[in-house]
Amino acid sequence: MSAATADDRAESIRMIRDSAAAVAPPGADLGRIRALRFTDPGFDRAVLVQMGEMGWLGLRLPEAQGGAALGLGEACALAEELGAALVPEPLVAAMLSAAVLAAAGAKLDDVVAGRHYLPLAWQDRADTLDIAAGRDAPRCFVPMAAGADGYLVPVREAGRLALYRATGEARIERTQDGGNLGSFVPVLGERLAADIALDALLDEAALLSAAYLLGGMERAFAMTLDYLRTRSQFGRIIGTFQALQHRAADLKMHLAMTRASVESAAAALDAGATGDARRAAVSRAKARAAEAGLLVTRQCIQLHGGIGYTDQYDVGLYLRKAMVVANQYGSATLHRRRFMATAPEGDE
Amino acid sequence: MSAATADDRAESIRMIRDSAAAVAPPGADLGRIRALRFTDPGFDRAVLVQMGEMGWLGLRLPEAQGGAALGLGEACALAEELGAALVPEPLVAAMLSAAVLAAAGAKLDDVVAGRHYLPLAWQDRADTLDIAAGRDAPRCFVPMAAGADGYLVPVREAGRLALYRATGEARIERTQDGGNLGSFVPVLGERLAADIALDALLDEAALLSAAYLLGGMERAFAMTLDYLRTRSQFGRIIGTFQALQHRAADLKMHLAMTRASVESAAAALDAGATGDARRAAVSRAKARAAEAGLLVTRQCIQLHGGIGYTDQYDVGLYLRKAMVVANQYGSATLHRRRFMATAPEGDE
Amino acid sequence: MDAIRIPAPGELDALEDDQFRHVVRAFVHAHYPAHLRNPPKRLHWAENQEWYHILAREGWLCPGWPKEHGGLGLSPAKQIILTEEYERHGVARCNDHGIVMLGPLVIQYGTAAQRQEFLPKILTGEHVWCQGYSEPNAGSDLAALRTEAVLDGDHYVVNGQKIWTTLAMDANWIFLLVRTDKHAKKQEGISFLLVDMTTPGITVRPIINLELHDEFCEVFFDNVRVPKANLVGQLNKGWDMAKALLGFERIFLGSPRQSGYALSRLKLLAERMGVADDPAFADTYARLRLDFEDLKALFGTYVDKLKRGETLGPDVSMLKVLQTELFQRITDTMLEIAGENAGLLEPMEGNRDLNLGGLYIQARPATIYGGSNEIQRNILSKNVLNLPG
Amino acid sequence: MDAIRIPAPGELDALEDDQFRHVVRAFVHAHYPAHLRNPPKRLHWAENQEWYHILAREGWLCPGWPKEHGGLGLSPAKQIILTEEYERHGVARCNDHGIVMLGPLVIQYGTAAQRQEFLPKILTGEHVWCQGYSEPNAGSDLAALRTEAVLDGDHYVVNGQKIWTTLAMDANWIFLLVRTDKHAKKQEGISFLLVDMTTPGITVRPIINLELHDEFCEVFFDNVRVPKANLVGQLNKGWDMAKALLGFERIFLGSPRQSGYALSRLKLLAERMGVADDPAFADTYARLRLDFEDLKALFGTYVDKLKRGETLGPDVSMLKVLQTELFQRITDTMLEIAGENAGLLEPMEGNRDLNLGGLYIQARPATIYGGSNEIQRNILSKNVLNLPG
Repeated sequence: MSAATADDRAESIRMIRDSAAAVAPPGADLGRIRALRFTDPGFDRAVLVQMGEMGWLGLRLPEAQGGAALGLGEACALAEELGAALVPEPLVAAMLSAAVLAAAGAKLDDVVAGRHYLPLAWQDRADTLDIAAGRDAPRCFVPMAAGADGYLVPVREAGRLALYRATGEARIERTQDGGNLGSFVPVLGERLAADIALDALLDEAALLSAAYLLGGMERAFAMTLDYLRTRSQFGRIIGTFQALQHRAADLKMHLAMTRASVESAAAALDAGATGDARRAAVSRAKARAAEAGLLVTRQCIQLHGGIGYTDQYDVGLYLRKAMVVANQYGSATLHRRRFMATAPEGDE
Repeated sequence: MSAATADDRAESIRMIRDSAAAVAPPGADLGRIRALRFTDPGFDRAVLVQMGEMGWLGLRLPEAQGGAALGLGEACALAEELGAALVPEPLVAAMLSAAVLAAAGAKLDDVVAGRHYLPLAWQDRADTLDIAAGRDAPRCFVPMAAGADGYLVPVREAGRLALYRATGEARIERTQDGGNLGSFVPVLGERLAADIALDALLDEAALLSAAYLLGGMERAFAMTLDYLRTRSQFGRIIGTFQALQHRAADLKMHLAMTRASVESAAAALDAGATGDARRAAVSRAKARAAEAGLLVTRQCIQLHGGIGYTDQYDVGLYLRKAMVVANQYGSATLHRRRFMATAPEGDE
Repeated sequence: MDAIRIPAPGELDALEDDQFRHVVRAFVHAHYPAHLRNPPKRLHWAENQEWYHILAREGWLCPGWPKEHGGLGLSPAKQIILTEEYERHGVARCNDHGIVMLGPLVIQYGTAAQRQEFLPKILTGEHVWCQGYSEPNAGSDLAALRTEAVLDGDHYVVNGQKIWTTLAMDANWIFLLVRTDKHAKKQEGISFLLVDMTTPGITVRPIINLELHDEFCEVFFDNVRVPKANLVGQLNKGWDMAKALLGFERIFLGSPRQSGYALSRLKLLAERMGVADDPAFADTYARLRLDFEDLKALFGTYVDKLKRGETLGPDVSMLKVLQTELFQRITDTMLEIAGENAGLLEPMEGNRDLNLGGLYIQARPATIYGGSNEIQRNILSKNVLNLPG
Repeated sequence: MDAIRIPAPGELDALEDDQFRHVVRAFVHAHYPAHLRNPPKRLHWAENQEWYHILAREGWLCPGWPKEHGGLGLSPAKQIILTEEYERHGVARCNDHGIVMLGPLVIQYGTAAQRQEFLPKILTGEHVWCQGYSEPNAGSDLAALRTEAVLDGDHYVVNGQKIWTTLAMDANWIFLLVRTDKHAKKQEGISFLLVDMTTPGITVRPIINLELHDEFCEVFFDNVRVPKANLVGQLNKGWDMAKALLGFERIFLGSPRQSGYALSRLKLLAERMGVADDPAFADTYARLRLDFEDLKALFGTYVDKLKRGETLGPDVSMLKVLQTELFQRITDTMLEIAGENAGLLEPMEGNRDLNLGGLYIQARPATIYGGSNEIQRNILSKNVLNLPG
């Protein structure tokens, strides 16, 4: 990539970050997020529509399909900003739906506009990237299923993966962040495609979930630094205690490694990585983000002491969010193994 | 065990610790140890004889066989004291030889007296507790083989384990602590027993090696505390830096866990644990000591800074010793696995 | 279980340790309400008073109190056995601040009148106590407390705020550390006061914690008038008294039982997730298991010290640090293997033993409360390793 | 390798980065003495002067110096590529203090006479330099140095002691930080002095390190007379000069190459030990590998900054901490899987690539030298995270 292009990309990414303020205004409190917790459907449909209007849900789609034709660099930056603000509207799942419909050549306006939420119900068990494809097999762990207007369901037919629109009575389970997951036995409706490839699209979702975690880690860490700079005990600002300083330095390094991992993976995919190269890059980033996301948020609680353990203090919301997102689209263990199975040995 | 017996044991263990001063005088420098490094045979035969005279090599043997009939509590205390002083004379290997000869019903005076050093050559590969028993199979990793007056070699015969006295041209490799290991193809001599059980004896050696490591860790840590209490940088005693204080506290906890592990294993065996109960107790202790022994000694180097990286400063000798002893009679990995294979699940 | 005769309370202290253990097992088996076993969250008085009253009725309520005051007069070693067996059975903690903290303090430092007034009402459950020590700016640095008591005739007038007051909403009495001399050095000028929570001027506000549970409260004092007679011990000597009471009980903070419980649930979860035989998981599990076993061995050495009648030194802090961090690592591992179940609010599959998210969150404050692990490491460094200030 | 034309030294800075990388590969392939690849220990002048003189002959000795002073005038980004390719090939480090440290300092702060005197002799290898900064009580706290230089006529008289002076026994010149004003504050009153090591009063005593290697020395100064003209820069401003020179080169302390090398050896060892396919080992290896890959990605972001012409901030310290601790964890793992081989003094099986004990020991000082990792974490805390002093 020439220097000029790199500058253009940096500018494009900066603009996306700025645009995130429409849904996640800088400096805003988490009142909206708190109000939506443990409600149905757990997010605000109007905000999802707003996200559609911002062009976010079709961000990755070609312009011919009503998309913005932007790269994963931009998509990750957006997911990161929304993660920092704990936005509960299902950005990653809705982007995935839009991408799946586009791949199917199906009508996608309502989904891209955020008017319909049609999550892809692709898994039949926990911690997998394998596509569930049994016609009657129950689908599970569908994000924000309490707000679904139906589902997209892959079904194996004659050795190929078909895509159906489906309905189903979902059993809803609440999640630690105040959202929900659903499981249901699909009742198939319209067949949208006879042969569809989902792996690359799931990989993008996995990478975006890593970016979302990164945003949350960064914000929780920033809150923690503020606390360390202002809280006093034993007549001293606690940020002057060397043991806490070194802990904070360690967290900073986890953040730096996670950012490098996520951004380099996005860059690799934007540069055209496919197949194993794509899988290795995504798995590297998601393994890092899942592990660091849990580690950093729990350390942030510890550095806050008692106040961090109250529900009214925001840092705990980040802990709970990490618990939910860390293993979505594959846990650290799954991705570590996939990385080793797909990455070439180094050039040492 | 009644309170009176417990007191007697504590007294007996205290006496053994005191007696160790004969070879490892308290407060003595490591001049003798340094002088023996990288020499042949790497230890002082006169000191081995002295250890025999102290009754140490036959410590565990019944009085009828010229032993002191003491328990593993006492044996571990002794190994620990010698580990603290880095005594290079092969206490553990020589005690093992004495125990093997006793089990064979063979003549053992010279070995118990420390006049002959006849190490058991029981392994044919690295990191195993399996007894090598091929008649012509090379034996390896024989401790302090440069000082061996011959070997004890187990040989599988008609489904039983026979014991031979053997000779062999040993290839000697120097070790990081200044000692050596030997490998050789055995030339069998006298058959000392037709059927001998070695597993329990090897377990005792493994436990003693754990105790030896514990002693070294304790001494290296004590040196490090002294350094932290006296060394100044930035106009402050470095032991006042909280990050170093917490590191030291962590090392103290590793030491406490290791001591509890080793001493409880010794107590279990002294209380009659056999079979899997014995294996689980020993493996627990050796897994802990091997891992903590390496960890603590390398942290001690770090806490010393530059001076810790010089050969003339003693703390490095403990690092080098841990490198040699950690994996003798089984590595942490081997023992962790054996523990899981032999320990009953908890009573939770 | 074969019927074991449960001796009268006054005979318990004379039993052999092993015999005593069997008696405790029989006791909980016979008396503990099954529906209260292993509750996922700390119980409120409304839920646990049933057990409190059973203990009171059977005379088992106060294991550590001397017999003459209605306790069992058990040795530290026997109290540990009792606790171990309670924990093994999944017995929930009572609102026990009167039993564990206030009773022993009144017995040691109170006047005859105070003993007569307060001890019997703990034994009947008429008084349910809570402990008012921490304040918003006096957490780890407790001696910085500022809640003030000023003498006005026959009363102290109390103003200020306490926080992290466990189950204050359930209590009708609170014992307080208050500042009675603003000009003295930090740890001096603090006194110990007993306050009826129905006194005007007290406001209790529950704090919802990360478990989404109201275990703690803030308690506000606005010109609360407390009779002079409710001062325990000497004026301005409250700090020393409260500290002296932190006796061998500190060992309980390091009881490996909590980690043992979590480990068994990790094992169950691993089986449900199909990774129990996965060698990489097995390696992680083996390390946790060995940490647990060695912690048990280390804990045992402290119990042995108590059995020998020794007092425990500051090194007992090691147990608390090791146990709480092990507990956390176990629950961390749960999340790692649980896939999307890691994010569920309720126990997985509706099985209380698969309450992984709940356990993960419960494990967080373990390293913060009871003296944060940072404070414990400071103590180890200074008082055990003798590193300079 | 296909024959790649190696351009004249003066043309190297104009190459595209990729092209330059290929040229460097061809250069080391053509010129580097095979017997010096991946030496297990730091080489002495007697061993590495062969390579020094090759570099000098080819005009490649001083990549960072401006062309007018005989350097290659390479950009930071190209210098990193050069270093990467040297490391990939296993090129040993020269006695390079004159090249890396002194040369740039004299170019920036020296007089015309000093440049004329000293630069050409570095380029020919006539002067081999060592760096006299650390002292027994001024290690991490370098500004506490006490070696003193007192003006006496046309000379400074130097008294004191330096320590950890790398390869001082090989050097004939030493550059020193010395105290020239005892009454100024710590970092002030320090000057920069060039000293001919053949001057009477200098004693060099090698220190044997844990590698059993004499890489470092103590250097003693007993009334050593140094001409006034050998002062570089302003009197009492030596500290600022020396610090200013710590430029982008700090990135090299965080080059992942060392970990990459160690990782490949760990893999080889695992194969030799038969555990390469053991799932528990594979899990450990995967974590190390991912740490390495992400460190490479992070390192790349700093290289990109240099390419964009940005200067590096104090956050570059992260690379050093991450790389050195990863290097250590890799060698720790080697010992864990090597069984009794872990204790061998010499490489296992006589194979230089299985020098596991040696690597384990070599990895220790990585977290101590170049600013200990404790110091680096202090820097991160204060200068990157803006936590209070």
